[in-house]
Amino acid sequence: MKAFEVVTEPINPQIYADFVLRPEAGAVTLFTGHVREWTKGVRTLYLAYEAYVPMAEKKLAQIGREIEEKWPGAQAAIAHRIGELQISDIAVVIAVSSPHRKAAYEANEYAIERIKEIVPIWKKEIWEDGEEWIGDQKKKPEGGNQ
Amino acid sequence: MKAFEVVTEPINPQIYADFVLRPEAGAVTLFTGHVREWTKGVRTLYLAYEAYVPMAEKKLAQIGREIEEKWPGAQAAIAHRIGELQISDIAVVIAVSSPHRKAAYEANEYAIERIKEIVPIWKKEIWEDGEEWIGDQKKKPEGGNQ
Amino acid sequence: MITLHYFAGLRELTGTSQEQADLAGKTVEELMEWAADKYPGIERASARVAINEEYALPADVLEDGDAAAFIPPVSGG
Amino acid sequence: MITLHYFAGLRELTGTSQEQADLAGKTVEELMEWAADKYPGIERASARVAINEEYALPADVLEDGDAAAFIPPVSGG
Repeated sequence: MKAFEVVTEPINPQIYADFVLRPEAGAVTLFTGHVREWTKGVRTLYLAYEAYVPMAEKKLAQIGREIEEKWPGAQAAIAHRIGELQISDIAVVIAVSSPHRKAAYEANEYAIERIKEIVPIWKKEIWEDGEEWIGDQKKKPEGGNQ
Repeated sequence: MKAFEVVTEPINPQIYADFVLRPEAGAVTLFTGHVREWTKGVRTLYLAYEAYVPMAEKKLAQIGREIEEKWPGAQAAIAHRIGELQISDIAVVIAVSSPHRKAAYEANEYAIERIKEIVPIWKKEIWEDGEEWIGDQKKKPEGGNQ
Repeated sequence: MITLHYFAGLRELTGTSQEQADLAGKTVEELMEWAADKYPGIERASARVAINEEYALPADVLEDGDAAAFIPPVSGG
Repeated sequence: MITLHYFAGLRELTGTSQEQADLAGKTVEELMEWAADKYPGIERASARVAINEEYALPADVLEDGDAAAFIPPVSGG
């Protein structure tokens, strides 16, 4: 594994939590974003994710550096899966360790916000009666998924 | 496993994340609190946790109900380990699933705050030159561990 | 009879984790006074009392068969 | 030559994920105009342009051998 990576196989979140654990860490937060069956009353059959892989991995690593600067002592690992994902599959995992828990929560939430801003990954939702590339979620009321 | 439990063996956090995962969950947050080697310049050798087990499990379950009331759609599972724990061992795990990520982060942080308020579990820190039961952490500057 | 439980530092202070005492009919406040007589210092531990695994108020009355626990400030997590 | 990359909805709009074009010396803004001529509608996709895997500004100039990518609004996570 790499600390910041785009993968095509199912994600095992524990390896990212283990990666960031250190003797000085009192807290580890692990976020997993899953394919949800229902979004705003529409039933999702499955999702397809596409990425500009080399740039996406660079941007994930950039988010990791931003976290280390904003929360000294915090350390992150992030992976995003691409390809076809079924209901409940993990699309993204974010692990953050920190001496104290507050930073671990804050930095983890920061990471998912930044992923949705700068990382070149795109989601297509496939429903019973159609499909659509999802973009610009931040402009929609209620936000996007999760 | 039980959704809210006090255990004596090493904690496998993934089983609690798996427990709360459901098709309607778009987000799972998993917090693990670990034994940290250094606290305020003092080196911890190991910790010993003690609990009033039946009451502690009731209080953990109460926190779970509070979360379901405050964040409709959220679901939690919590375990706390007691006995002797070594550096980096998991003392507590909190898993929260939710349709949307904001609730999963907030409810998870709420759970650890409430654990430190109402759950009858006590920590003894063992250092190179002594030991002490830790209590009333919230009144100390800088808060307690993590 | 009432079963009394002591934890953590209070277990070390009292030298016991559990004992029986004839305190049925007493209030939680009276239980505290009884404990302070028997175990000087316990009144300074900022302990709360739980009856049958639920936090109790000073005016709550102990009934025969109850379990009462002295809960020093918790430090889990 | 410049290598151009198209993703997601833009890949479907252009019908290609990658192509070569003689755009060295052009700015990102001129690249956008070129793309809008060739693929009508691409200008309404709110796409950003990345050069060599880093977001670029409209005035940035393409150099021979660069990789330029059209990045529609991202939706990872």
